[in-house]
Amino acid sequence: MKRNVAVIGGGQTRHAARRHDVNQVELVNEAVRAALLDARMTIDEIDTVLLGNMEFFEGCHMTDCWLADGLGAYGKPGLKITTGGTVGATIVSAGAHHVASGLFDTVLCVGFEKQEEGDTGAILSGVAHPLYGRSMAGAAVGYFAMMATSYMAAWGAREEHSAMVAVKARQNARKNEYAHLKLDITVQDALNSRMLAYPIRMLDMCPASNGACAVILADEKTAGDRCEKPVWIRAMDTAHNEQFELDWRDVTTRKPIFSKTSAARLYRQLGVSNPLDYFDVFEIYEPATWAEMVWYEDLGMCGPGEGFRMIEEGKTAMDGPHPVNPSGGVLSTNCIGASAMLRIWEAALQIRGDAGGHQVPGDVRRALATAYGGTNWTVLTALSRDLDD
Amino acid sequence: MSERVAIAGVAQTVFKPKRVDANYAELAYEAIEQVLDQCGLTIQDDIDNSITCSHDIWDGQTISNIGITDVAGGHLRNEEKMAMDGSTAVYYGAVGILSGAFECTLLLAHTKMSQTDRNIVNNDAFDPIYTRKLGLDYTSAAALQARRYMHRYGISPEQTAGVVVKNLGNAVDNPVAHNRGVFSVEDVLSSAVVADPIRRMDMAPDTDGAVAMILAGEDKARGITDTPVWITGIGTCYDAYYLGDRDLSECMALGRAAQRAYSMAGITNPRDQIDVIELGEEFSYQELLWLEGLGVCEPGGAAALLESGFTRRDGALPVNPSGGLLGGVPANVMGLNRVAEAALQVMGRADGHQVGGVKTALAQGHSGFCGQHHCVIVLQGGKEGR
Amino acid sequence: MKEVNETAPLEVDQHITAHSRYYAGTIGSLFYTTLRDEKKILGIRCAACDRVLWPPRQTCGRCFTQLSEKDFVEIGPNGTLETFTRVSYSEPVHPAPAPLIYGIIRLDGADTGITHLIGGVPFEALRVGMRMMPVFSEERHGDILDIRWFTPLGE
Amino acid sequence: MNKEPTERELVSIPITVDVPYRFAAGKYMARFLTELRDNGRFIGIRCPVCGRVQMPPRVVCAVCHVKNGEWVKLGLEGSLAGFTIMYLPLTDPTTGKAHEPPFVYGSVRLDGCDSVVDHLIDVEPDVDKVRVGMRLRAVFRPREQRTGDLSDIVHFAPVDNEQNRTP
Repeated sequence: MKRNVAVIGGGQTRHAARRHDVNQVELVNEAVRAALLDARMTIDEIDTVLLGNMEFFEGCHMTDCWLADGLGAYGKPGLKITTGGTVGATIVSAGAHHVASGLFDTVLCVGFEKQEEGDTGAILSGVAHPLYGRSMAGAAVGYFAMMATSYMAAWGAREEHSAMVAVKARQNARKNEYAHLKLDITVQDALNSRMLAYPIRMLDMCPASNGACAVILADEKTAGDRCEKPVWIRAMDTAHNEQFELDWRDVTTRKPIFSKTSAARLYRQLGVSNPLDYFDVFEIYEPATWAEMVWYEDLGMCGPGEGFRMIEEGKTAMDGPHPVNPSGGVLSTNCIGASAMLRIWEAALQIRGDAGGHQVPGDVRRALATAYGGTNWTVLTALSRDLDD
Repeated sequence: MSERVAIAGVAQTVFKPKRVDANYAELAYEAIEQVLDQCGLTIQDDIDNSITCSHDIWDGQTISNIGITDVAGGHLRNEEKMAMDGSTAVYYGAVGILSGAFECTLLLAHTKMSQTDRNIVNNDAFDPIYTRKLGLDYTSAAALQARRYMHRYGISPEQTAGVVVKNLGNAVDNPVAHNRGVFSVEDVLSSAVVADPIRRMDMAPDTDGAVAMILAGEDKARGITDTPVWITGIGTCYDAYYLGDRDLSECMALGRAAQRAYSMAGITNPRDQIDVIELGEEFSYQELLWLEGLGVCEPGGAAALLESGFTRRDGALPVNPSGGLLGGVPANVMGLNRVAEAALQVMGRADGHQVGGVKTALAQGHSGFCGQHHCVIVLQGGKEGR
Repeated sequence: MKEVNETAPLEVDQHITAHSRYYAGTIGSLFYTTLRDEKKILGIRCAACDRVLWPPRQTCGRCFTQLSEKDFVEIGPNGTLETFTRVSYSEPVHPAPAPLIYGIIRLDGADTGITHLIGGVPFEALRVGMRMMPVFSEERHGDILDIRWFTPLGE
Repeated sequence: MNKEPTERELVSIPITVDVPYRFAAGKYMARFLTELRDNGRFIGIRCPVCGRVQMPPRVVCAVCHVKNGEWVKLGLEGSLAGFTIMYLPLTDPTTGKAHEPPFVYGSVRLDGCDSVVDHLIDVEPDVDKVRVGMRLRAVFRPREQRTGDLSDIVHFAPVDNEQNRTP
């Protein structure tokens, strides 16, 4: 890109299953004000505003127009993009392009979902093709359950491994003041939770959350002038995947997969040979426990079939050598349109050393954030503390 | 890395009231196949970014770009869905190329208005807390804007009907338009009242179709075509949301979007410096109001301009020589079609409805009801594109 | 086998039906409980730009000032008609069968208009600038239809 | 106006968003659904470049970005590629009726096809009774009950053969 782009501020709402105290405009505004406060900016200093959310999840059309007051978009240039669960990262990518283009110096990126307002079941079943599979749709849980049976059959992992991921996420979330599910649970609690779709239990899945995230991006000069701890966007890569062919659930597939394809391209951009050496912390988009273990493998953090060993050995714990989702991740907070942006913002907080209770112990120079959505789509974002690193 | 962005190719399906034979992916592919052939490009070798433009609620599928990922070349590649009017896809595509991240971008917009009910769809654009239960839609909202505008400036129904007569007449010579003919002001004024003062003929009709476009950086564009159309100015702007928040006879957002585009393109006097305008008149009055927002004339002055013949295809500043949206263009596709028609004018490829001597063209699109978000694109050909 | 084009077109009717519930938030809730219980219409004053806004909101869109319940002011109930239309078609999302009359009314003491239904008057009698008053619904549930419609004042 | 926010009533507004659609299946899906309905059989499409056979048929091969045109007749039998036992009463959004849990839900790869189709599997909802790789056959509703939808298939049932009897 033509200009370097920094995250110079960000903020998030308190995420919860119920936010009856705010309407959608006010929810978004809570994150926007937090981001402006963090960046010590006023809305007048923002050049353009970009919004991402899951269009139709709230049963609303043209949400960006309605939310203009809360976004601070009145009289400003801006736009709205929707790409599914990846959209929060897509908006940051769009924001980075806006800054790099030289047309804008400061960009406010916002993602949100107020899941309690829409009819999530009805809208999720609408993801299936209307004439092929909508009547049979097994929902997201069915999809990840098939990934789980495939994973267990292929690599010999057990339900306990899933439970370990479930526990790690919620215990980490307890240290994150904004997280939704802060649960003091044990592996046994996870294994005893209600079965949804074998072998996926209640605690193996992400919740439905209400929340928003906002991130402010700027060019190098602006970042240098007014930000003490800019975090640099070093590389981003997007991969969508064809309709109907959802091969991620077949963990032994030899077809090129979105996650590995995208990681390979991103690593090539950065010259990464070993992601475990290169990145100090990972914030990944795991709608279900099993997806986290598959992400480890697809990102090259371990070999095929070794993901469950990483969780078993505590390698990805907050105080482990390669912390993954110290924030609690999507398993603890899933306000869909914000979830992928939260991964990037949490990764930036780790680099700044500002993650508070869930700051990882070691030095964090570089971080990787992933997104997930649509029919196996991702956006990967690599962040660093130093531009010349 | 490009300092300049060009439109290197444009393809449109024929617009029809209903395409029972094709689903939206097939419709989209008709335009994509055409534009790739025309430019001699393939997805694998040439296209590094795809921006699609549609809405879940129109498509009847949650995350509806799932349904066009394949045809838009999104498999294992970059694809994003602009959930706004298609003009903003051009804006965003240009930003992507200027950023240095992409070299050659496929833009696509599609909608099948025939598959659902526009008023039910558009009612969901009204906020659920204060306005949706009133049953408002884009037509009733536009009628409120039309009356406010016409009242404030003393515009008559005969004058707004003049827009319809001009545009449907222009559409006769546009091979992709389906709503066209030689009509009189009396014909328009005798069509059924839909939402007073808006009559049936004052409205863009339900339409199915798709538009595809190739944007490229300078080097790439020169390799594709001898007639690159340079995007020299872009601007967008949000207005206030509620109908009662603003005086509907004014268009602050369009004014600001245009100002941004003009200052990039070095336009100080749009009326003199622009040779043709393709703008988004979903309703006839909007052609007049938007012309004022674009600074082509003073507020309230567009009707007189129309009556003087200034905006006719053979006038000093032709407006919607294609027939505009009244000629029949699907929702969401509207803005990409506006830019496509403006680009065809600059290329000299506007078969049947070409205007002479076009060096600088302007396209405008808007999202939401009554112009809540505007997008302005300035295009220039050859030497002017500097 | 047959060519792609040989099969007759197939169409399938479906609905997407989503049961949604929208929260008005603390500011919107106070507006609606006051409307429902006291038949009073509240606006919110932005001191920074000296405007009274309807609907009440937590952020002034123009100047981004954060507003709160302390900024509530009673507006109207009467106001001036800024524009209007009569809709001749019926849709399932309409609150009543056609024809429906809509208008934007600038309530006294407010700087922005309220969009609502107009009733109790022949369409032909409406004029921009007319003075209007709200007619409240007998049964009020805490939504926008707690105002039945606006009607010309004193006729 | 002087109540504390915490004790104040928080108003909500229920609205049912109900949008009607008349979906045109398009050339490829129309042919597929018509075959399913009228002849109780599956057809796929072969990519002219990479040769993979996909079901349902679609206008382009996403990998090669070329137009598809060669129809392929597929049989009714295939193998289970993945499964779950569903304990949630998932609602069929096209009918509003729930599939009664627990039931086995799985992906079936028809012989000669590269795609899988997700459907109900007629096996007892018991982990020990379901196996990836088990042979299955589509069971169709009677012709007069078929509408041109995947629900024209009741379920996929195990083929009674040696392989399926061996756990």
